[in-house]
Amino acid sequence: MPAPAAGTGPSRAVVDDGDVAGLGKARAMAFLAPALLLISLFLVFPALWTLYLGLTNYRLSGSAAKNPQFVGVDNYINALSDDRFFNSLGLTLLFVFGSAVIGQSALGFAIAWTMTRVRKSVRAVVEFFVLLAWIIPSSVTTFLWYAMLDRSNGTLNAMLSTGNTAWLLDYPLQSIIVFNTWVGTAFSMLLFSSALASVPPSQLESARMVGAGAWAQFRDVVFPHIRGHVLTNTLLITLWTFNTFTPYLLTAGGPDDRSNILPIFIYRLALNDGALGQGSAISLIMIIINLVIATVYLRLLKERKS
Amino acid sequence: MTRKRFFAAAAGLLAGTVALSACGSSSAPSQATDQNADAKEVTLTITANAVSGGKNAAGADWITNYVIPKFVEAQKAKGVTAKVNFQPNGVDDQAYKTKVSLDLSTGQGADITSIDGIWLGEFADAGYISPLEDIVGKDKVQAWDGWKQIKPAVQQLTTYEGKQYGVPDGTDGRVIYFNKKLFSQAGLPADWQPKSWDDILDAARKLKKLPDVTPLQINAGKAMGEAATMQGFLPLLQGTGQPINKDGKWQGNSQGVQDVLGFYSTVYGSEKLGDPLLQQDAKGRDKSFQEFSQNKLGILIESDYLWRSVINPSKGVSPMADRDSSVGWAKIPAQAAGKGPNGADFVSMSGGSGEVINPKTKYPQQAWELLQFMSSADAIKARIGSTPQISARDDVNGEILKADPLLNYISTEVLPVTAYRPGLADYTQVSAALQDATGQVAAGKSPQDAGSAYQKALEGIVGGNDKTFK
Amino acid sequence: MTAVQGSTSTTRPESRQMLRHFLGLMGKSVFTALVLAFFVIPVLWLVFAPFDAHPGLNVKLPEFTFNNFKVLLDNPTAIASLGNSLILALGSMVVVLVLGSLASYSLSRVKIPGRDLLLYTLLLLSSIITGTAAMVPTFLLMVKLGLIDSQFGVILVLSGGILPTVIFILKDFMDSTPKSYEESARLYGAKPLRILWDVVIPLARPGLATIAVWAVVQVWGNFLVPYILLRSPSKSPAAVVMYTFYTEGGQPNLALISAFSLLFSIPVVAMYFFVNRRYGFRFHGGIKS
Amino acid sequence: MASITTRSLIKEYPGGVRGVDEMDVTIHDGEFFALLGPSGCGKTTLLRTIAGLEKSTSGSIKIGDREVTNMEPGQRRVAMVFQDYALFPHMSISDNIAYPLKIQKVAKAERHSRAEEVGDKLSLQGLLERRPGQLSGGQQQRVALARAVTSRPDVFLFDEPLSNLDARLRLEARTFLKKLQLDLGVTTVFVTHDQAEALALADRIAIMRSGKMQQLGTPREVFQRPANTFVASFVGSTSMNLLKGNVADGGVMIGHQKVALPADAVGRVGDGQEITWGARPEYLDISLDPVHGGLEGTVTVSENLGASALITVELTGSGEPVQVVVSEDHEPGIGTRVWVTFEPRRTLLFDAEGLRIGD
Repeated sequence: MPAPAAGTGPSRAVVDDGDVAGLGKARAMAFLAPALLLISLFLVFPALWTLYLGLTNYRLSGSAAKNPQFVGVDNYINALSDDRFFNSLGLTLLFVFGSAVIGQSALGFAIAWTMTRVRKSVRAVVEFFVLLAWIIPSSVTTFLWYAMLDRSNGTLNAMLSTGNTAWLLDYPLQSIIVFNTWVGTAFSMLLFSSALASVPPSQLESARMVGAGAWAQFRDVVFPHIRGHVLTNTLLITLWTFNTFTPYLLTAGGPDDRSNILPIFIYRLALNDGALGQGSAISLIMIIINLVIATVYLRLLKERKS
Repeated sequence: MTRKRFFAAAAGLLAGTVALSACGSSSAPSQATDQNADAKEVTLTITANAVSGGKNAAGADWITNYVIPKFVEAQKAKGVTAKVNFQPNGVDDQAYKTKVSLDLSTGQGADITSIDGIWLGEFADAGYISPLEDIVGKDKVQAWDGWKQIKPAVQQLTTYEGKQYGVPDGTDGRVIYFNKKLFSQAGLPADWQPKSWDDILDAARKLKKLPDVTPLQINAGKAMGEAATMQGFLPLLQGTGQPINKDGKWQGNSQGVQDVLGFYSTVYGSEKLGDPLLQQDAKGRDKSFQEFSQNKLGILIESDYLWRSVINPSKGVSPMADRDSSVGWAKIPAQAAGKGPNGADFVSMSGGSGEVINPKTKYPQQAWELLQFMSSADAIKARIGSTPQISARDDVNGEILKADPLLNYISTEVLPVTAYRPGLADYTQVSAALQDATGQVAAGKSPQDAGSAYQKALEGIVGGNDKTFK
Repeated sequence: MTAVQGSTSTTRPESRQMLRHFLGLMGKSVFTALVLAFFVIPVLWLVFAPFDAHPGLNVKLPEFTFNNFKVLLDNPTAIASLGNSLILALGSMVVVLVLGSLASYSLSRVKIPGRDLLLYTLLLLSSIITGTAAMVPTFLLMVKLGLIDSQFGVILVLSGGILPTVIFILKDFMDSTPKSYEESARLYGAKPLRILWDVVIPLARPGLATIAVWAVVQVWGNFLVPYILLRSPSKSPAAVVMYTFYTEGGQPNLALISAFSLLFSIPVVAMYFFVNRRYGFRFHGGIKS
Repeated sequence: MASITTRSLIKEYPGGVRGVDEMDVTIHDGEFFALLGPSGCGKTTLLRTIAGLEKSTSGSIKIGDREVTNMEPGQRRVAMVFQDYALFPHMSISDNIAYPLKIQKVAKAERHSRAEEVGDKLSLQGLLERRPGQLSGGQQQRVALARAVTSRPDVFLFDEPLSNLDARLRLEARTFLKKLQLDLGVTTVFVTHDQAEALALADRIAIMRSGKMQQLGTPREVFQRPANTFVASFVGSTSMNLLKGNVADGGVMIGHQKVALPADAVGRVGDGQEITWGARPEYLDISLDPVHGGLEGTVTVSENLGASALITVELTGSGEPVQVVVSEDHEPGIGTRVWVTFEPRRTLLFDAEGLRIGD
């Protein structure tokens, strides 16, 4: 690691463009080093180790804990020939699409858009409550929704007069989609709020002057300005939603695996069944899927630009 | 830890090829049984899934307020300064099991750990725990007078492959509970004792005529977890005459298994004698308790836990003020009279927990002393306190269960016919497969399909059909 | 703008304009009301149940009592656990803010080869760490480092897990601060650290504050990491203690859970209020594509 | 106080584009020096390279007798005012002004009094405790100047400091700036794309295009004797009339009309040589009667400039437009037939490469 002082003095190496504060590569690395060190040690290292575990039959207990065997790609073959894995993957994709891409993004955008044209006090109140859902710890929010959706005493049944509908049992996936939308919309709302603030009003006005409707305004004026935000937002919330474990506290993956999204699948595999090797292998598969999705997003947005 | 050591360790780890086995488990032989036997200063740690003011608070308070001070005092009399710590936990069993596994696997962990009897095999196979005689010496183990008070059946709780790994601290038994109020409304007797599965179904059919009453709750499905195995499948299977594991082989999709799944199918399928949705609910078991306490559920198979902690009028979570007068119980019948193992008419299943000693303890002798102390009659009486509970010790049971009709009933009538789950490493997974099978039937799948799926899953778990029987 | 169009159009389109305006207003109000209902109703339980002598799962006006809180105050671990949560949350917040701003500033200003790839890889890897599969490696690592039962160790693990996201979001903030501020400071002889402290950090304050809240929220609710890594009951954070309010059979003690949930939620909500008043709570910036 | 000298200064961007190309320039001590050119001509790059914000690819820069080519910007003793002023929004005006002193580790009390002193000089009294956001554009600009002044630099570098102000304020600020520079006598380099600003303020102007110096001279020189057609058309509030033609019979043929040779060009051109004839609209006049040696044409456009008018005349025959500034009293009507007149000494001749012919 070069000492931070190495970069000073008149004989410094060539400065990069964009390097407005005159950091220089050496000092930039020095600034980056503590974070990278922490990340390597407590993130990259365990993560790589996990990937290695995915190649063994390691279990939390039992004889495989004592002498884990290297099994190569067996775990991957098992996963890819397991109906429950594909069931789980399908549910996860529905869950991500429903709660993140549609739910959080669309609702977040709709709220952000509407809030640009209401009174300030209304906006403050709405934003506060949307954010509250996001800030309250997950063990609390899941309990709130458990109470809300309860079959016999739930608030929802009382409100909708839907008798004893067992929401979490009859509509488990829908329930966790709504729940995750409720929890996560705040981030999209915030991001889109600041994105919308960056759209020059003059451009919107000139679009209106030539008679552009709401959709045309969005497509031709708003979207080009917030493209980057849409990308950031979709990318982050997709990753977050893909990896969220919180719905476990609501449905525990059930009933009958009908809300068994991948993080819950892995949790149950790793903790309840103790099959850590298999769980690690599926973690890697999950990361690869995340990677593919991220790449697709980046492509899509780049293409639409050109 | 110094910074230097921190970075040295970090560098060592990053440098890379840390053999998994080196870190992952501790198969090294235990240290000498007499290590530190004469130490004058001793530090011991106890852990359990109990926490003051929360889960299993009584157990936690007992350790902090009784075990530790009394033990320290006793040691002081011998001139030993003992320091005993308690690490409480208040989490679900899986999380606790994970933490204990991790601790034991790295040679960390408490000197005395409370574990569920069914984890024993897995822990032993993983090398996390060792037979008591290896840790403290055969003579020392046999010298304890407490063994005489623990029935051989109960000792099975902490026995694996013929060796004692710890000391059982309590057991339980399962009975059929029924609501006498609903029974009288349905014209059923208050001293009901079914003699066969059909008797149960007949009673349920009568209860079905009452409005807003679920006649019968037989736990099924993954959401119920182990409760579906212990309070559902296994007691029924026991009633077909064959245990789940015999001579090291697991029972596959046999006629017995088909009969049990058929029973589920009758209850949740065609006749709707039970509530299939409840079986899928993540908190279904709690709800069934609640319904039972609110006179909405007629018949329920449960352990004494229901009586002690759930519908207990003073301390229960779903208290039932008239518990003593309106709750009845009966032994679980075999499929038909004489169909149980060795021609038994009635069956039950029991579970329980025990304490084990960490093979890596620094003070094996003192840990054993502490464990003996915790398992002494006085200590167990102190633990049980005012809420009677079935202990592992006959002398204690004889003394404290007299006042409680149900516990006395279980201790005298049920324990003799009860069976324990096999303490085998594969049990947890087999149990999960059974939960799956019952859940599928409750959700409408045919017993044939669920049974063959179970057979397939079972072969995957135990490694081939030569380890199963029908 | 309606006026501009209205004055140049004939009567029929004018009334259509009015109708559209009216419908827009209606739509706006209905939508706002629905959004409020959706977000407020689930939270009501948290407001009423803690003060109810016999809380149930349904939302109802309480039989008012403070008894639930009194029971909590008597609980040896409950109140202390909130303090522990604060230690973990603030500790992680400081670590990720300091390391995150240094790193994101450096990444924002200097083109290090493979910068974007590095960021995305870290972001993806961080999803393993937050999952359960990495639990064993993390635990064994901490055993080797002698950081079991250390709050500092928990802070490091949690920080490592959230740092990539922090850097990712902070870099957006850093990218969007005008460069002339730094150049100006630099001309007067300020060194990079000084520039970071005097100029960049103050300019990025709203972003840092927002990230701080985000980091605290992430750590605040985390159960598994502190549970697995900590031993002493005196170090347990609230997220772990929350689970102790279930009985042996897994049934929730509604009175304690509701009261504790409220206490558990208040600090993060208070922090949000503070940050929102002081700096404005917002995420901004988008990936430049 | 110091002069600035660059020798063979090159700033090349990745991809080979040169922002500054072989620049040799000496800026004298105390001089008010303008860098003028269209956007993208490299003037800002040159300024930033002098400041040290851009690293030169090769060549050298000296400030006074100090070689600063490889120095950190902070060590060059230069102060810069940015187009957006770069006032730190989170600091009070006083702290902004005193920021350079903070870096120099001057004690707080002294910083405060120096800020006050400089603030007084720049008419910022009473604003010192405010935040930049609460100030008007003109005030912000003065704060930026004040901050530059506080650091007591050898050199001021101004990057279009007036461009964010509205037209009226800009004139005011211009005068203020000129006076301030005169008072302080600090060598000042000033980047602008506005030729009027450059003419009004600078002692000398360097006109740049594509990273290369086009002409260096006093405002008068660049206005009256532009080195080439680029400078000729860039400098001046109306651009110079440039007409293609060729030399014939001791005169210049533009289309079929003949005008006299500019004074400078006499004896330097030969018959048949292709040239460009140039004349500033301000130096042309019109006559309603035929004038020998004048250019005949028809008025097509008339633009009012206040006290004068800009007339566009389409030449008879070639149809090329010529612009003429006439006083308001002599404004001809559209369609009027006129003769454009001039003094030959006020006209210029450029060769085929666009370079001015003459000394």
